[in-house]
Amino acid sequence: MRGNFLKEMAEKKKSKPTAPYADDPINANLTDEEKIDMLRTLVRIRRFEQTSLKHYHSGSIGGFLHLYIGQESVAVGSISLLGDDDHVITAYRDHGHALSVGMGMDECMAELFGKKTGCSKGKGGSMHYFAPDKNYWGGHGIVGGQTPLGAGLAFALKYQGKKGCCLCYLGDGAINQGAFHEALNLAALWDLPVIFIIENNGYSMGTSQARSSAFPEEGLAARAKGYNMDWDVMEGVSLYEIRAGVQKAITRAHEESRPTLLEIKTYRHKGHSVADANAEKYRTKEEIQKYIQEHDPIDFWKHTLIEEGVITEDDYKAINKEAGDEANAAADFAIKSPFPDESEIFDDIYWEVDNNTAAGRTGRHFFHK
Amino acid sequence: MRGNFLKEMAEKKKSKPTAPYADDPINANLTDEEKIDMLRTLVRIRRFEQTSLKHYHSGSIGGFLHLYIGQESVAVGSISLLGDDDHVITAYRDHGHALSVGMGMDECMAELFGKKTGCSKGKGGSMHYFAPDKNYWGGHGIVGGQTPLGAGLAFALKYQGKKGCCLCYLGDGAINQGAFHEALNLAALWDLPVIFIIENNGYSMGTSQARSSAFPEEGLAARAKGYNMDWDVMEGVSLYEIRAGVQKAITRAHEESRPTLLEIKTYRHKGHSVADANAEKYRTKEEIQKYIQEHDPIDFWKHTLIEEGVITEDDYKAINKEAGDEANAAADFAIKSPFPDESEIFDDIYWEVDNNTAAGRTGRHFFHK
Amino acid sequence: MPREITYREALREGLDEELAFDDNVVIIGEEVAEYNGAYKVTEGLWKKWGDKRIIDAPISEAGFIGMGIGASMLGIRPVMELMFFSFAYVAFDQMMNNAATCRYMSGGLIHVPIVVRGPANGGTNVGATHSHTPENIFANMPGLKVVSPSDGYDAKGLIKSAIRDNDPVYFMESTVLYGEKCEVPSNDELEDGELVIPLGKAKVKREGADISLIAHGRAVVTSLEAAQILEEKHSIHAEVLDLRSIRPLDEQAILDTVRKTHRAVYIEENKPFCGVGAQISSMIMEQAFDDLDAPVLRITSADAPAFYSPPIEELQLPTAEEIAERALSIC
Amino acid sequence: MPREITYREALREGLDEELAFDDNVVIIGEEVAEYNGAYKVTEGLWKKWGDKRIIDAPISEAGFIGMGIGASMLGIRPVMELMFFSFAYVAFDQMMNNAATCRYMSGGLIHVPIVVRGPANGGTNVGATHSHTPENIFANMPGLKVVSPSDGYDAKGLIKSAIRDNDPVYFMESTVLYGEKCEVPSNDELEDGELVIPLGKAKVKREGADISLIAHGRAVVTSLEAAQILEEKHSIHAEVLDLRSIRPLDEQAILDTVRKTHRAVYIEENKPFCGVGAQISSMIMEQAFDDLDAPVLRITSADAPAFYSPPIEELQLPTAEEIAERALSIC
Ligand SMILES: Cc1ncc(C[n+]2csc(CCOP(=O)(O)OP(=O)(O)O)c2C)c(N)n1
Ligand SMILES: Cc1ncc(C[n+]2csc(CCOP(=O)(O)OP(=O)(O)O)c2C)c(N)n1
Ligand SMILES: [Mg+2]
Ligand SMILES: [Mg+2]
Repeated sequence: MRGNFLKEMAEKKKSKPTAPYADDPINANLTDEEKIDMLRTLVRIRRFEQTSLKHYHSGSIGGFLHLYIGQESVAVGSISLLGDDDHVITAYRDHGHALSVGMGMDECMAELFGKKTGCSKGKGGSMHYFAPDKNYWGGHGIVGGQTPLGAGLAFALKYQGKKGCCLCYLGDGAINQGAFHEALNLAALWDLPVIFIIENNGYSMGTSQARSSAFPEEGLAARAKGYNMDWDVMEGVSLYEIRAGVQKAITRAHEESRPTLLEIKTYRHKGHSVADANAEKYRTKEEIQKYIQEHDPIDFWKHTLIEEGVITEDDYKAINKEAGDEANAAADFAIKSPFPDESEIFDDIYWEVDNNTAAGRTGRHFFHK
Repeated sequence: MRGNFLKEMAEKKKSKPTAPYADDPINANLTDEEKIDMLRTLVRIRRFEQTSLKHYHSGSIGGFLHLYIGQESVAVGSISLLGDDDHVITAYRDHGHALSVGMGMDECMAELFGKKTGCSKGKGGSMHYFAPDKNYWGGHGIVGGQTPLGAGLAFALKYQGKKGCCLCYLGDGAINQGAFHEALNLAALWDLPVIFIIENNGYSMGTSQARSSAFPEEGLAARAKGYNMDWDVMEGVSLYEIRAGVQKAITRAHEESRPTLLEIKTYRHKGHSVADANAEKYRTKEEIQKYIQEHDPIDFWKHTLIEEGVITEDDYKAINKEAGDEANAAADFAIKSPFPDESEIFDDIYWEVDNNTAAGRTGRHFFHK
Repeated sequence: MPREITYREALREGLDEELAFDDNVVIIGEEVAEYNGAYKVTEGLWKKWGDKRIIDAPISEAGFIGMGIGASMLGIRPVMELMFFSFAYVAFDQMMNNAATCRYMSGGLIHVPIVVRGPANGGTNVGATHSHTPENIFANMPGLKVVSPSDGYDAKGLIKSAIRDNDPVYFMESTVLYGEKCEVPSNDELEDGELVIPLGKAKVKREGADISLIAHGRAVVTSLEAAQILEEKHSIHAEVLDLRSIRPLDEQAILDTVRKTHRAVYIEENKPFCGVGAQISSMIMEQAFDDLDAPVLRITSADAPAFYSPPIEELQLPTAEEIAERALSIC
Repeated sequence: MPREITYREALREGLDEELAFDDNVVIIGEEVAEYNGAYKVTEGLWKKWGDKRIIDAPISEAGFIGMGIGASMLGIRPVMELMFFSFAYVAFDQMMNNAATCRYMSGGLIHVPIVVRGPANGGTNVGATHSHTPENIFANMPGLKVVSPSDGYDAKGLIKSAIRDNDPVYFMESTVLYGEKCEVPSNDELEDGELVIPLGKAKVKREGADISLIAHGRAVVTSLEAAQILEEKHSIHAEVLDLRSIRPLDEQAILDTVRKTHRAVYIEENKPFCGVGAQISSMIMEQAFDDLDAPVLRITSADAPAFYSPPIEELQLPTAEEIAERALSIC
């Protein structure tokens, strides 16, 4: 089945990688299979979102849809490094992280359609994917609001004596929320194993980085200096570069229980959300085209792997097709799934009510049904 | 009257100043009278607060009383530099700034006693002194909450084309509030003529600076770097040093409309507030004694002026006595003043009600009296 | 032919006129300028008024609203847009303390003539964090004013009053209403040459003698539909009273309609617990107990966070049928 | 002789027992550790439990409460102290959104067993910004629980339940009550070996048949005094019902007392507009209209920001005399 040709490829003689950071220890030991797995995740995210976009336009999906297209390498590269005790939390642009941690397309797509079978039972929507069993804590809609939570997950790990860390993602616009600043200070002060990753796609909605943030020449992440925190800025097109940079921070978190602030430069091909009518106004068409053509992380990785002799163009096509089929199947699944029942409106609010405890059975003590 | 002997002194031949920063242009041109005026303000603040403390202990004053004793030089030095279009806003430790901008002891003392004659008609108390006619915008109780207001005063000055600035004071603990971080970014991004002055007395209540803030070796003010903002750290015992440092920031605000973050190192002799039962627990007695004996800003300035031949020990005693008398008279004034009327509870809430406009005459539309 | 414009256009006209009326009016918010507003309320204003008057803000609601409060003390009249009123929660201290209490704590020396406006509604499938309707929360605080227009006419007249008001006014709109059209006379059709509606004046939007449907914001529209159903299907004549502002509150108008019909329902898209309906209902009981022939009912959004799933979220909000049915139960 | 301890000591005992009961309980707040607590509620706990369990926080309420919310998702049971509950306003988004909605938005996958506790009261001359009483504001949000004990017995039993609770609980105390003594049995006097009071159970604190005084927090104490006056001076027997928790709300107990006395007054130190009293009063009307012989009255703090001046602030709060007088007006 799907794995067959990949298996073959993985057994091909490994050619010497030439891309920058390919020699970094964390990359040098990657098996071909692992490299192909990352490619597959990149492509699956892309196809998942392209499919969701189609259904958004057809009216099957409500609310917001913030696409990650163009930024996939950030989630895939960083999350590929995580172990059992490492955790992830992010903002509303959360599909990529969800698929990277291993959530299924079905439950993710069904959530967009507002179905009972959705990962959040249709209650959260696009911005609110969660999978605690995969160490994935969302999906959060209030800009910057997830950053203290990220510090808290790290706090819990440290408190419970686990050698883990939390990757906490945020946008370049989110750095100007007060809660983030408070989280930075707490993380540095209390030696929390949290890694804040600014996915700097250059814009917060229609506002360029320069119009929303005052920052020194070294970049946004240099704000970490004020907290005596380690920091780094990297280009986000290459999985190798991302993995090399993020791994340093993970090691710091695991070994020294110290936080890091990372800035990864990336670009979103689409608008802020699907509703962003101005997507091509606040950025020049040339700029957008340049990124799509020259800095697409999937293209980049694909070519890296072809150059390395890990895959062929045909292999890529197969992966792409497989991902497209998976996305279509997910959409079918979503379409066929039932909507939640009206009664579910009152589930998942209070523990006692859900668990029908003695206290919960009094019912209306909690709310008016 | 009181001025007589001072006038004499002011006419004494000026001796060459020797203290550090005395030669700074902003200090070199000070007249003896101006220097003595600053001494008088320092002493008046001290005596005002000592008197208020006595009455707090006797039960005439409610709520909190946060004394500024030991930090007087910060307000006096920085505010001595201001012109007609410069404004001031601070936190709850606000008596020193109030007297420095020229508020009278009577209205300030009466406010502590909760009297109708208080500067805020007895509504604000110790933490909430205001005098818009003196460009003084309070007196704010929520830690860090005044910092966006400070940016806003600066915004208004710039908007209205005035060559002014706003001095916005905060504590070392306050730097960890999100609102402050947001204000820093806005000030730097929009070139607002605001000068944030961290009065670093080493503690936020019982928590030392090191236990509440992560910061680089250069000091708390170095957080400004992250916003590409100018900054400086200075010792706060000497008016000369404070004036020299703050003047640079004022010039930057006036000439370039750029903000500055300043950190002025100081020390509070007393507890966080009068209710601080642990005042001598989280700091060693030796530390406190050292600051009182070796770093008292009043002692320091007094000796500077004596050395410069501007005053004699006897002159100082006279100033001190005069200030003490003024404070006692203020307490008498406060004691003799009436309490507010019960009906005043509903004044100063809505413009229409206070001004008896057509809308306001409907009364209970606004609230239940 | 009378002029019809959308709620959005009406708001924009109001803003534009006030920008012309007073040089100190300045509009600040996320994406209000170059982007023309996330919901296009401010469309064209940046082009017309320029960088000084229409300002794009970073995502720092506490910072820029606090800044507006400070600026307002010196005479600026900032009109701050919250992209969603839900984001007030990150600026809550500034909005509850600095805006509402400085006047009081200074013994009246300071005024804070700020307007914070933006959509406060559910029903658009944006999830629990983006669907807050905090009319009750802000109206709880003396010193604040809370306005919630249900149509374009009111939206224009009230936003102009709000900007001229000398106290902080929180102006809650609805994304669902932005596209709704209604008659809004142009200024030359008006005697006063402009449309200014004083805050604190409720308006009877439909007359009736059998029962009073009292509401604010979009719930007024739903109530008008319910009144139609009641009339057509049950020959019951409902009076619909639109509060327009929650605080100041036009208690007289409420008591008048209750004394006329002896039956009242409060309808809102807010959550029930300590909501606006609770205040109105208990106020009616206190002041007109003997006039009531039945308990005052409250119809609100479901007592649950907003559900994303579009068909289910719809069920969380009051519908005309539900209002009609509950109204019947006390007729 | 029955054991008497203060409200403060009762709370401390509750905290101490829960620290022993569950290793995941951790106390975080400003000055809670080395300083022993601004109001000494946590006195001695840092010495006993050490740095890991009792943690002094910087002045970053949004940061550390948000951090507690995140930690609670992984099984920590953080008990966060707000030095004043008023400071919740700088952490409002974390407390309203992240604490209250993650459970819902995740379809029940996430729980947030956090407690935020601290004093929420006026009457101590600390001015408008430090005297907020946001029971109504937080209780408005489904997903949150709001508790407000009026004496040491309840304080101990309820704080223990709050910490064991699997949902976010906001626990509002009173600095005015901290020093008040009451009978609190030691554990060996108790059948269960410990004092745990379930959330959502109101308690009749004084029986009576003529009128119901319903209240929460310190207003219960004032109501008990008022009941005494009514009895002594007017031979009116007032029943005093202490809600203990605002949400969950013991509606049954409220209806029971109203059906017994047919007259009710709600007393709170909260402000009136959309306050807890508004909710209770309209709920009573909805569910027991025919049982009422008079309108339900609300007695609250003055509808104004807190006044600093000590003798004037006193007049802003409900007094026993005022309660007795207003109660008489409907008897
Ligand atoms: C507190 C808050 N303010 C505003 C918004 C509306 N909003 C949602 S996303 C966004 C832009 C965020 O930009 P950035 O942080 O750069 O992330 P990106 O969208 O580029 O991934 C804004 C303004 C919000 N959700 N929360
Ligand atoms: C938001 C908020 N949190 C907590 C407090 C309680 N509080 C008042 S002053 C203070 C310490 C502030 O320390 P710092 O900023 O260093 O100023 P200092 O008192 O030393 O002048 C604290 C915790 C408050 N007023 N506001
Ligand atoms: Mg961005
Ligand atoms: Mg300090």
